[in-house]
Amino acid sequence: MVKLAEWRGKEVFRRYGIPLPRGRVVRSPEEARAASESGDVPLPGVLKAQVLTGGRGKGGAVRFAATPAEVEEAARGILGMEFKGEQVRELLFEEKLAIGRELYVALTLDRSQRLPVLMVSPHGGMEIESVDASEIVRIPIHPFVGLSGYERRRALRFLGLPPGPAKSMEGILDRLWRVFLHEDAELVEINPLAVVGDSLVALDSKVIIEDDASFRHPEYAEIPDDRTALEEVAREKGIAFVQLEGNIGVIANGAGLTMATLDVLQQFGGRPGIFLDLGGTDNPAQVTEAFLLMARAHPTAVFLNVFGGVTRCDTVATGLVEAMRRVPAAERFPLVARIRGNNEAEGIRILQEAGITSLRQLEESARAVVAAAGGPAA
Amino acid sequence: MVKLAEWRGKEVFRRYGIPLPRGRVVRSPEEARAASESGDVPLPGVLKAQVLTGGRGKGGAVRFAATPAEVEEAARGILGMEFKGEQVRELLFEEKLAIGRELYVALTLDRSQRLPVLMVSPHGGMEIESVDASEIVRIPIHPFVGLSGYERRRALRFLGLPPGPAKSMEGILDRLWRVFLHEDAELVEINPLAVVGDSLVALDSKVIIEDDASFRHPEYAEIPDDRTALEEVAREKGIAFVQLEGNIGVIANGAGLTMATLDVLQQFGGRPGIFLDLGGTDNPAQVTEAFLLMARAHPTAVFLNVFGGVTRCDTVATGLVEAMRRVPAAERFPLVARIRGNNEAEGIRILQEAGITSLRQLEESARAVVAAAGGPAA
Amino acid sequence: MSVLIDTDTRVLVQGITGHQGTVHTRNMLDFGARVVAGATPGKGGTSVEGVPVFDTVEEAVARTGANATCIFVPAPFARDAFVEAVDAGVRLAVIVTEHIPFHDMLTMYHYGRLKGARIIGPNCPGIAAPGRSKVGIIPNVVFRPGRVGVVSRSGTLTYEIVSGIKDVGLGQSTCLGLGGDPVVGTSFVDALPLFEEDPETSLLVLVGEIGGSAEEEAAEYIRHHFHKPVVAYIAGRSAPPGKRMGHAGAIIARGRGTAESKIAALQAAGARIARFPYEIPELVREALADAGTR
Amino acid sequence: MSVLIDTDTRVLVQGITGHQGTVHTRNMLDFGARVVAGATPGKGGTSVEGVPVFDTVEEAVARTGANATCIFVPAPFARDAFVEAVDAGVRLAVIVTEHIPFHDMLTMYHYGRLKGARIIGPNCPGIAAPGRSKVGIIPNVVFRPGRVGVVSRSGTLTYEIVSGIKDVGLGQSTCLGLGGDPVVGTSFVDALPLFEEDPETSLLVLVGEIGGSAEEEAAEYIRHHFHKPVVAYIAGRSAPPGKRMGHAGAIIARGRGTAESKIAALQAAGARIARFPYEIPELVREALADAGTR
Repeated sequence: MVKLAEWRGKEVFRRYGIPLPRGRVVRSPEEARAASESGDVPLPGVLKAQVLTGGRGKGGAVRFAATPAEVEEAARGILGMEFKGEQVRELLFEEKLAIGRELYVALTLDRSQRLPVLMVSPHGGMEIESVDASEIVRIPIHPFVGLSGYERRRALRFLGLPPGPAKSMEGILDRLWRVFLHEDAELVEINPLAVVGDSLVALDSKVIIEDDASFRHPEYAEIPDDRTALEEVAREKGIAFVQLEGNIGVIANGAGLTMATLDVLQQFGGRPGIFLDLGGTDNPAQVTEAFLLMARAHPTAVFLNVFGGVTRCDTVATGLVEAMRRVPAAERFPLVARIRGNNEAEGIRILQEAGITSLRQLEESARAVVAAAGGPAA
Repeated sequence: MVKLAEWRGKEVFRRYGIPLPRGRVVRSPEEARAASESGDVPLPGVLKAQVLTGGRGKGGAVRFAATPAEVEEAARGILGMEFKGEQVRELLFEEKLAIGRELYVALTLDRSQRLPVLMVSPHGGMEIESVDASEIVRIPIHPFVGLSGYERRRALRFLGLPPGPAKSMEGILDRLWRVFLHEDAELVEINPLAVVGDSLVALDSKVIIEDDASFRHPEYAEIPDDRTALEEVAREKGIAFVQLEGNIGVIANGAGLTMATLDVLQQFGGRPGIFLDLGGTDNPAQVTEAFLLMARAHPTAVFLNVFGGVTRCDTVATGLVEAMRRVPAAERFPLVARIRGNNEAEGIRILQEAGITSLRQLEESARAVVAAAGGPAA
Repeated sequence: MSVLIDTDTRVLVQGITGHQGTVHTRNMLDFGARVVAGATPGKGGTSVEGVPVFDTVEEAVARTGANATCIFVPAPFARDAFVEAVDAGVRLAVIVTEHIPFHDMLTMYHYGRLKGARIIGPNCPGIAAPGRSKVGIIPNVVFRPGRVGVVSRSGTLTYEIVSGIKDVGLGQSTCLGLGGDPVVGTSFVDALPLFEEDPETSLLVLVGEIGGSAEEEAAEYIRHHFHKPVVAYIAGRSAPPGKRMGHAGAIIARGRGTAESKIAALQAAGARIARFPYEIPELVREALADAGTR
Repeated sequence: MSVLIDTDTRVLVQGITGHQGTVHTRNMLDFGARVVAGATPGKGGTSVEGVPVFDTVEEAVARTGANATCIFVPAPFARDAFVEAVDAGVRLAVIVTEHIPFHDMLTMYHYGRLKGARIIGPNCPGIAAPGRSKVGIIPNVVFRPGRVGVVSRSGTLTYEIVSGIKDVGLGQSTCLGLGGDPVVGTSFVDALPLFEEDPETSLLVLVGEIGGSAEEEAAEYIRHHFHKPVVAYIAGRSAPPGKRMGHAGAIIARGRGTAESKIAALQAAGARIARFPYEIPELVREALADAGTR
C-alpha cells in the first residue's frame, strides 16, 4: 500500500485532467514567498502540510495567507512542526478559491461483490466516516464494462447539481475511474470536491496505490510511506514487520497465526508490540535477518511461533540458530520457541543441538513467554 | 467501413509504436527526389502507389530506385497512372530494407464466436487467401481479458522465430491489439511483417475502421474511400447506394429485400445495376432525394420495391410523387412500383392519384420491370 | 409458451420518447403486447401512449415488473442502455437500434452471457408471436396466428415472407428477426433449439442471406438436432462478390458465405430450398402436408 | 464425493518447475492426489517428480485429462496462467500465488464466472480431503480422514487448527483454505453450500479473522441455510485497529469488520465460538456429541 501525499495524488489527477487549484509544492519559507511574488500562486493562498495523516485543519497544519510576507510566515510555522509523529518537510501552496458546495467522491473496492464501487455524497469537506449512510450513494461498477452513463447519471441525480457543475462532474467521474483502473489504485478520493463558479475543483486528494501492482508501476516505488525506520529496513529485506506499543516480540508465519498468537499472549497478560511475519520464506538467511531485526527492536522476550507449510521447520531452526550466534550480547533476549508442521522433527533436533527447547502447546508456550517478559501486566 | 491507405495505416501504427521503415508520403516527382536528396528517405528506396486495391506489385504500381534521378522517374511513372480505375495521387516513398523471412499477422472479428481473432502465418508477402489453412493459426481473444501472454506464446510457437524477432513480435502483437481495440478497427493487418536483422518491421499496412464507430473517431471522417462520385453524394445524404454493371435501377428498403429483388430480376433476364437502399427512413424528402439520385444514374427502368415497416408506405409514395414531379425530362425513366406493409392502402392511394399503379406480387412486378427495360438480356 | 415471449411478457421500451419508440410502442400495444413502461433519462413522470415513463430502468422494473426491453436509443448510447437494463435484472433485450459499433456489441454480448441476459439484434425487427405478444417493429399487418415459425437475419425481407405465408391462409407461431450485423446476440444456431422446443411451432422457415457462416452452422445444427421440417431461402444468389448490399452482413469474402455454400449445406441437412421468396408458401404447404400436421 | 475434489480429480500444476511447484507436487503425490501434469512454458517434454511437463495447458489437458489446476506461477503472470487454464477447459483453479494485484483478480474472478470456472484463493493453502485428494499446500502431517469440515481465510493458522483436531483423535472431511486477499474467488458464503451438501461432513469449523465482512455474511447464510453444527474462531480480537498484520485481509477500517461484530453475528447464528485456537477441539467434540453423529 503506497499512500500518496496530497500533492503527489494531485499530480496524478493533473495527468488525467481532473481540475485543480493553481499551486505548487514548496520546501522552504523563501520558496513559498517567491512563488507568491512571481504570481505562480495567486493570493490569497492556502498552505498545507504534506503529511499522510488526516486532521490537518484542526491540527494547525493548514494556514491561509493574503500577502507574500504572510505566506513566508505561514510556511515557516508549518515546515517546522511535527504533525502526529511525522516531520513536515513539504508544503502544498495553492490559490484559495471562492467555493460553494463541497462534495465527496471516491472509488474503492467492494470486497463482497468483488466490484469497484463509486461512492458519492453531497456532504464533502468532512470525514466520510461521520456522514450518515443514507447520505452516501454506493454504485458498483463492473470492470468488464467500466463506468456506464447510467451510473454517472445516478451519481449526479443523488448530488442534485445544477447543469454546469453536473457537466464538470461527468468528466471528473470518467477521469477518476481511469485513475483507479490504470494506476492500480486501492482508493482514489476527492474530499472536498468543491463547486467553484460553474465548475468543480478537487481541493484535496487521497490516492492509495496497491503495493502488489508495483511491477506495473515502478514510478511509485521510491515514494516514502509512514513506516518506522525498522519497518523500512524490514520492507527492503522483504519481511513484514509492524512495531507498536508493547514489549514482547512475536515471530510467526502468516497473518492469521500472528493474530491468534497475539490473542493468546494478551489473554495471559502479555503486551506484544513487535510483530514479524516470516510469510512464506524458505530461506534460512531470511529467517536469520528477521531475528537480527527483532533484536534491534529490543524486545523483553520473544515468542517464535511457526507452523511449517511453505516455510519448513528445519529452515526456521537453522536460521534461528545462526541468528542466536550473531546477535550482539547487548541485544540478547529470552526466547520461547514453538515450531510445528512440515519437517517438525528435523527442526526440533536442530534447535535441541543448539540448546533451544521447542514447546508443543500454544497455551503453555504463551504462558512461558509472558513469564519470561516479567509476568502479566498490571 | 473506412479503408485507410497504406501510409495512413502506417501513421496509426507509428502512433502505437509498431516498427516501420523510414519513409514519407510524396505527391509529386520533385518532392520524391527532394526527399531522397535530403536523406529523409535513404536509398535504395521503394515507391508505392497509395491506392485502396490490392495487387500493386504485379500491376506496376510499386517501383524501386537507387539514385535520386531514378526516384524522380519512378515517381513520375506511378503518379501518372490509373490503377484499377483509381487515379494515383499519392506515393509512399520508403527505404528498401534487407529483409529475411516475411510473416503475416492480422486481427479481425470472428462472427461465429463473437470474438476478436488473431491470425498469424509464417507465409507473409502473399495474399493470405492463397495460404493453406494449416499454415495460418487463428487465436480467439476475449475482449474482457485482452491478448494474453499464453496467446502470444502460441502465435510465436507457430511462427518458430529466433529470440530477437520473437521479442520484437511480442511487442508488435500487443500494439496491434491496442490498435484494433482503441481505433475501433474491423481489420488490422501487417503483410508482410518482415524480419530485418534481429527485429521485425511492418512493410505494409491494411487498416479498416468501422464506420459505425465514427462518433468516437471524427479523425477518420474526412478520409476518401473507393466510392464512385454518385455513391459519395449518396453517402453525404445518408442513402446506401451501390453502382455496378447493369441498366435496371432498384430502390428497396433493407439489404435482404434488395438482394431478393435482385435474385428475382436476374431470374427473368433483367440486368439490375443500380441499387438504392432506403433503409429505415421515415422522411418523404429523403425518398425524393433517393429518386433524384437514381435519375442521375440514367437507369433504363426502375423497380421500386418497398415493404413498409419503419419506412411507411405513405412516406415512400409521397416522396416518390414529389420526385417524379422534379425529375428533368431528359432523366425520366419507366417505373414499376410495389409498395406493401405499414400504411399500404394510403400509399397506394397517393400513387394512384399521381397515375402510378402499385403491383401486388413480386413475380409479376419483376417481369414488368424487365419488360420495361427492353426485355430479357441475350 | 411461444418462443421467448408470451402473454406474461412485460415490455419496457428504452427510448420510448423518441419518434420510433413512440410509433412502435403504439404498434406493440395494438398487437396486444403488454407494454408496461418506458425509460428515458430526464423524462420520468411523463407518459407515452398511456405507458408511464421512468428516468431509470431500475425504477421502471421496480414499479412495473418489466421483464423484457425493446431498445430504440441511438447507437452511441445503446451499450449503456443495455447494461442498465441487465443491471436492473432484465434478461431479454430486443435491440432495434442500428449502427452500433461491433466492439460495443462484443462487450454487450459477453456481458449478457455473464449475467444470463439474451440479446435479439441489434439492428433487428425483433420478436412477434401473433395473439400473444410482440417486442420489436415487425408490422402488425403481416401476421395471423398459426403454426409456422420464422427465423431470419433480414428485416423487410422477413416482412415480405411472413406476409406471403399469411396471404395463402397460413399463420405464424413466432417470428424471430435476428438482425444481420457482424455481431448478433442470437444467431440461427442459438434460435433453433427455441423453435425445436416450442410446441406451437410445427415447421420452421429460415431466411438467410449471403455473407458470414451462420447458415452453414445452422445447417449443421439442423442435421443433428432439429426434428421439424425446415423451408429455407437464401437471399443474394445473384449479388456481386465483394460489394456490400446495404449493411455489413451482406458481404462475400474469401470464398466463404456464398449462396451456393449455404444452400448446399441446408439442402444436405434436409431443408426444402425456396429459390425465390414467393416459392416459400407452397413449400410450407408441402412440408406440412408431408408431416401430416397441418 | 468430498468438497470440490475427490479421487477422480486430475491435478495440473502450473509453474511445476519452480521450487514451490516441485516441492508441493511431491507433497500432493504423497497425500495420494492424482497429479497428472505440469505446465511451464518452454519446459515441455521434461518431467518433475515423475509428472510430465507440457508447454501449454491446452496440451496438458488434451494429453492427461487434467480437470483442476494448482497455480504457483509468480504474481505478474498469474492472471495469464488462470486464463490459459480456463480457456483450456479447466473449471477448478487453486491459486497459491501471493501478491496478485486485486485489479487482476477482479478480471480473473469475473472471467471465471463467465466461463463457469471456480477459483480458490489467491494466496491460499488450497483444498485437502484426506484419503482422497489434495490441491494446494496444506502440510500432509496435519490430516487424518474424518467428518470435520474446515473452512478458513488463514494459512498457517488453519494448519494449527487442523492439526489440533487431529491431535485429539478426530479427523477431517475436507479442509478448504480460501485465502485472505481483498478479492477471493470463493468466500465463506460461496463455500458453505458445498459443506452443507457434502455427506462426508458432519460439522464445520469456520476460521475467520478481522477485516472485511465475510464472516458477517457467513453468519447470515448460516442462520438461514446451513443445518450442520458450526464451531467458529475469529483471529485478531486484540489486534490494534488500522494496522495491517501481514496481509491485506487483516485491516480494520470504518468500524466494520471488528472481531466483536463477527463473533456476535456468528453467535447469533448458532455457532459455538472458540476464544483461542486450542479451544476448538473440545467444542467440536461437544457439538458432535450434541448432534449425536460422532
